[in-house]
Amino acid sequence: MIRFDNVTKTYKGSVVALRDANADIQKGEFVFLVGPSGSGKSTFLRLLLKEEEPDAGRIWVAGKQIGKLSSWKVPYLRRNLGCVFQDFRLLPNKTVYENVAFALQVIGRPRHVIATQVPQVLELVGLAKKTDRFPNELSGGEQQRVAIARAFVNRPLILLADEPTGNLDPGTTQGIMKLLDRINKTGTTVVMATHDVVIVNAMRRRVIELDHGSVVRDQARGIYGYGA
Amino acid sequence: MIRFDNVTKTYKGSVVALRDANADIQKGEFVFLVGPSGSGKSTFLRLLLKEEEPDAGRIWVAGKQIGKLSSWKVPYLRRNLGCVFQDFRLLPNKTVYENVAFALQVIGRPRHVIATQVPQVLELVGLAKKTDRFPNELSGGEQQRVAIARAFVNRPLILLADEPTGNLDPGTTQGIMKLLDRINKTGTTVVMATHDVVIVNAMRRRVIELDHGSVVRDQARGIYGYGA
Amino acid sequence: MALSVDYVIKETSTNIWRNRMVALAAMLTVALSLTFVGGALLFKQGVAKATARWEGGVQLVVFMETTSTPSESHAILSQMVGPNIPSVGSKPVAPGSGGMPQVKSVWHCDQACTYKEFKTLNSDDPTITAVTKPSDLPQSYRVQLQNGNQAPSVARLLNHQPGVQDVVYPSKAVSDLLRLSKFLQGVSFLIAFVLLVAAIVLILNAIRLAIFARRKEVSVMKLVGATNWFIQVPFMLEGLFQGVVGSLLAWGAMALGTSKFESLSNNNPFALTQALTISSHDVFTTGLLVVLLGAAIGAGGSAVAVRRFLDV
Amino acid sequence: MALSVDYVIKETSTNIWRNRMVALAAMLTVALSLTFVGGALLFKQGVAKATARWEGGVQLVVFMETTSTPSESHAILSQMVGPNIPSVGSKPVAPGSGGMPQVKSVWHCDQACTYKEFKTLNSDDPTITAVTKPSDLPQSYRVQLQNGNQAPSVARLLNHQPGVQDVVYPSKAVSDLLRLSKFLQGVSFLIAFVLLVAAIVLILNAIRLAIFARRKEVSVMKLVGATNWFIQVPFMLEGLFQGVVGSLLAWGAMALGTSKFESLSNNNPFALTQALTISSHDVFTTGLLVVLLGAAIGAGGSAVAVRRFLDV
Ligand SMILES: Nc1ncnc2c1ncn2[C@@H]1O[C@H](COP(=O)(O)OP(=O)(O)OP(=O)(O)O)[C@@H](O)[C@H]1O
Ligand SMILES: Nc1ncnc2c1ncn2[C@@H]1O[C@H](COP(=O)(O)OP(=O)(O)OP(=O)(O)O)[C@@H](O)[C@H]1O
Ligand SMILES: [Mg+2]
Ligand SMILES: [Mg+2]
Repeated sequence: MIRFDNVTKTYKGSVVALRDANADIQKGEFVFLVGPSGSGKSTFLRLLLKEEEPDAGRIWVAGKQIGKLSSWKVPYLRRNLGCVFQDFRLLPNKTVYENVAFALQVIGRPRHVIATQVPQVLELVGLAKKTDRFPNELSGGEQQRVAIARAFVNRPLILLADEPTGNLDPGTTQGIMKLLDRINKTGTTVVMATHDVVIVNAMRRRVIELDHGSVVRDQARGIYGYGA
Repeated sequence: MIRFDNVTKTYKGSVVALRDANADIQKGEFVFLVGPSGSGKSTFLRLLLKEEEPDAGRIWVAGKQIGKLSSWKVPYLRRNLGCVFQDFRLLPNKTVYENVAFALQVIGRPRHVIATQVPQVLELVGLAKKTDRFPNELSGGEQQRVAIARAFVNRPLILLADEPTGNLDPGTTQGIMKLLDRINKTGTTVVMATHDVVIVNAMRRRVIELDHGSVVRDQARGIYGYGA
Repeated sequence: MALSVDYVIKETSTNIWRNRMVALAAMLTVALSLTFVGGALLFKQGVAKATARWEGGVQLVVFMETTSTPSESHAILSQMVGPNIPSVGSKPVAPGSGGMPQVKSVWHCDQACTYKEFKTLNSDDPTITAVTKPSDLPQSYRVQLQNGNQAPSVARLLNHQPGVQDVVYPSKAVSDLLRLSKFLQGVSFLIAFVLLVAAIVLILNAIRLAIFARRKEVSVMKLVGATNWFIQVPFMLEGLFQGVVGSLLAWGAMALGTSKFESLSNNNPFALTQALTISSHDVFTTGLLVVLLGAAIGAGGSAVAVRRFLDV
Repeated sequence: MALSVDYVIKETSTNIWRNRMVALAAMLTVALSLTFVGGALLFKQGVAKATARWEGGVQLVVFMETTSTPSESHAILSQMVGPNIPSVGSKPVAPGSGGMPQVKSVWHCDQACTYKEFKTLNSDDPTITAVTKPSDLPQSYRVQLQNGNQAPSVARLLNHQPGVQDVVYPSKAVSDLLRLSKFLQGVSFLIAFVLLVAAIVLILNAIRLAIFARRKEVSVMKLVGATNWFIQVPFMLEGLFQGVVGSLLAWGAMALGTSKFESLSNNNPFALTQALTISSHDVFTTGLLVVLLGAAIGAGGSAVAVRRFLDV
């Protein structure tokens, strides 16, 4: 589903964010991306979205080598990739329903598809009763659920999450992890960058550890770190 | 040093962020502000900075009731309050030295004062050797040290920190906590909002817990939460 | 890729409303600049029409009677250029020995040539051109002189000869008009140019602000896989709209200005304004040109803005 | 509060450079709009000077000899307004019985009044006004007629009477000029107004973009306790700079345009342009006014922008 083949990424200013990284993630896996700050986790995810180009190496997503993708095809790549971030990135002037529907509208889905899929996914994330609220009327955990609903409404093959619980308290974090687990169980591949020792150690899924841009550990049913 | 007296704050949209909150923090204390997401921690800190006005109640900072402060005096209030955030808020086109010096320049400190105080504070945070680096050449932990140096260079009476370790890995977090502890030992009052169970439980300082805008616990040498 | 019409209209109008002040300034500036462009073009056309006969430095026209014989015509020609030159065509010919020393060159405008000129001069009155045949019109000799001041004396010499219908030369007003028009056109185009720059910057800015106001929406759109086309179209339409509305205003101002000018020159018979006639047909074609220009400015400005600031 | 000069200059110039395109457009638009304002004012002054004598609807002036006797003067007056009105002052008086039926009103301009007018008419030539005394100048009767077309016939009646030096009435050119000038001034001010709006929006925008480009710096400045003054001054100076540079360009354009206009009207003696004279003194005072206006626009625009977008 996802393959990194000797990928190197250097930002201008000669900062090496990824160095000869290799990884192979199968369909349906749940993978934690860990490592100290600046080790290249966000870069790993941005490369998958083709928000950045690698300097060397090849990247496959869903069987396609994305380095060869012409730029007008990038939107279609992104429709296979749901995305969740630490800061939610909801539109403040749209309701919960509108925020989720927006993701379908802008890729040109017809109205009746939107009208069936949005309530369905809001039911899944447990917000069926708050469809008309605005983001700032919700708690952080609820906002992140909306963001997950938006990422998932198009039934992507892969869900990418960059520190989705970074702003949340431990109780809320647990709820979000349960939701991601449920989404993973539907067959969606989940890749999640995180600093949260507690959840990595509790979930015991595959862990890829980066350090200064290199993959230093790739462990099935791993924990946050040897030292931590 | 800081006193909240029945403070209530409602955002437009009738979101109650603080409800009848009371707190009294003495000079030199180190206080953790904990509570679930949306419980009002950031609002607590923003009220101290007079970035927001309370709807009811009174707030004292350094012996002055800041509700009575005319708006042109707000800058002088803020010179007593150092501030650190989760996202560092450094200026990307300035070096480490320039970022710290900027804080003194814009409040009109003469050049010789800047030339002595900046190296001194960079020494304190352990970045004496990286003065000419740009923020994106630094790790997250180092960037947060620069932010702390900038907040502290003017020797404020109080240091406010809103989830300063939210973006950092556990190892880096420890270093930052040590630094804040050292600053606290110089007599600076530190108020820090956080979700990090590990550090709150390890440090055993005063804990003020908020829930839905109310102070539900105020405990000397406390832990993160009863349940967690 | 269903880019539904109501979505695009809604987005575009929201954009414009959000930055209505900048959008308004952009439209007004487009309008003003295109009014100058259009005004200068109309003025140029008016002057060209009023002075068509005097193009290429012609300073004297000898109209022959439509009933004049070839020998009469030849006698006149001989008088001007000397007996050694039996005939002249549509290219100017300098006089040989025995010609008039005041004459610099002469060319011949036959009936077809006169008819063409007649149509230009009367393009605003199709009924006249319809009933007139080339054979109704006189052939003529077009004379350039060594010195324009000699026109009256040379005219006196040639007039009242057999076969000559009339000898005419440009009045002071027309020759002044020719000189003035060059200057005024230059100034108008300079002003129009400065204003066009301002207009393009204002449109660019309006789009930039619209993009900025929607940067969160745009980043979410990119994230969930909206196509570039889908993201760009509302912004580009916004620019187009501003350009077109501005140019329509310019068209209106031109039409109004022209009619005001006409009524003014009917009341105040200056030689200057009287000599100019601007047909409503001219106003229409220039108006169309102006609208095309406005559309091009709007589309161009927004395309640049979308490229530079949207980064899709 | 040490707001050091080099800090302010550095910040302001960085701001301008960063958005140089918008800043340039703003300056050009200020320049153009103020050129129209200044041009219209100069034109108005020129027309006023050329037509000072004909203000207030005067259609005939009877100049008396400087050597004329009071009885001669009185005889002329009686002829116009009838024997029942022994004298008139600086207020218009309608004729009584026995006066001329063509006359609507008459007032008297004594030597002091004439001297004042003389100075206005010759303000661009101080040497003449210096050597001329009021007693060198004729007193005169200013006559408004029932119908302007009667001016020549009335003038013939009054001329060559004892004590009368000359009877003058405005030429066709001057009366045309008066009518045309009203129209052109209106159009100029309309154009100038539209352009002023565009200029202010452009300045506002330039400042808005400058603020936006520096929003991170501004938020840090606020955080560490910089005063509002410290934050605002560079942005306000930026607007002021744009306004002043634009208005200086306008001044230059006005000076250039005036000299070009003069050389043009010296070469082409239209009655129209010939009647106008614009002194360099007028250009200077109008230029100063224009710079003041430019400074006001710049400061005003930036103040609004700082208020609206800086939120300090
Ligand atoms: N746009 C950019 N330009 C220049 N350097 C960058 C940019 N983005 C990231 N970097 C640098 O690349 C390196 C890797 O960054 P990345 O964001 O991938 O790390 P991360 O593992 O996500 O860190 P964190 O845990 O702090 O989010 C860092 O040194 C960072 O400073
Ligand atoms: N600018 C704002 N406008 C409207 N509502 C706001 C605004 N800022 C915060 N709120 C609301 O006020 C409440 C308290 O917010 P606050 O940011 O103080 O919580 P917090 O404890 O800092 O949460 P977190 O742990 O997520 O940072 C929340 O419900 C939030 O949605
Ligand atoms: Mg990251
Ligand atoms: Mg907060």
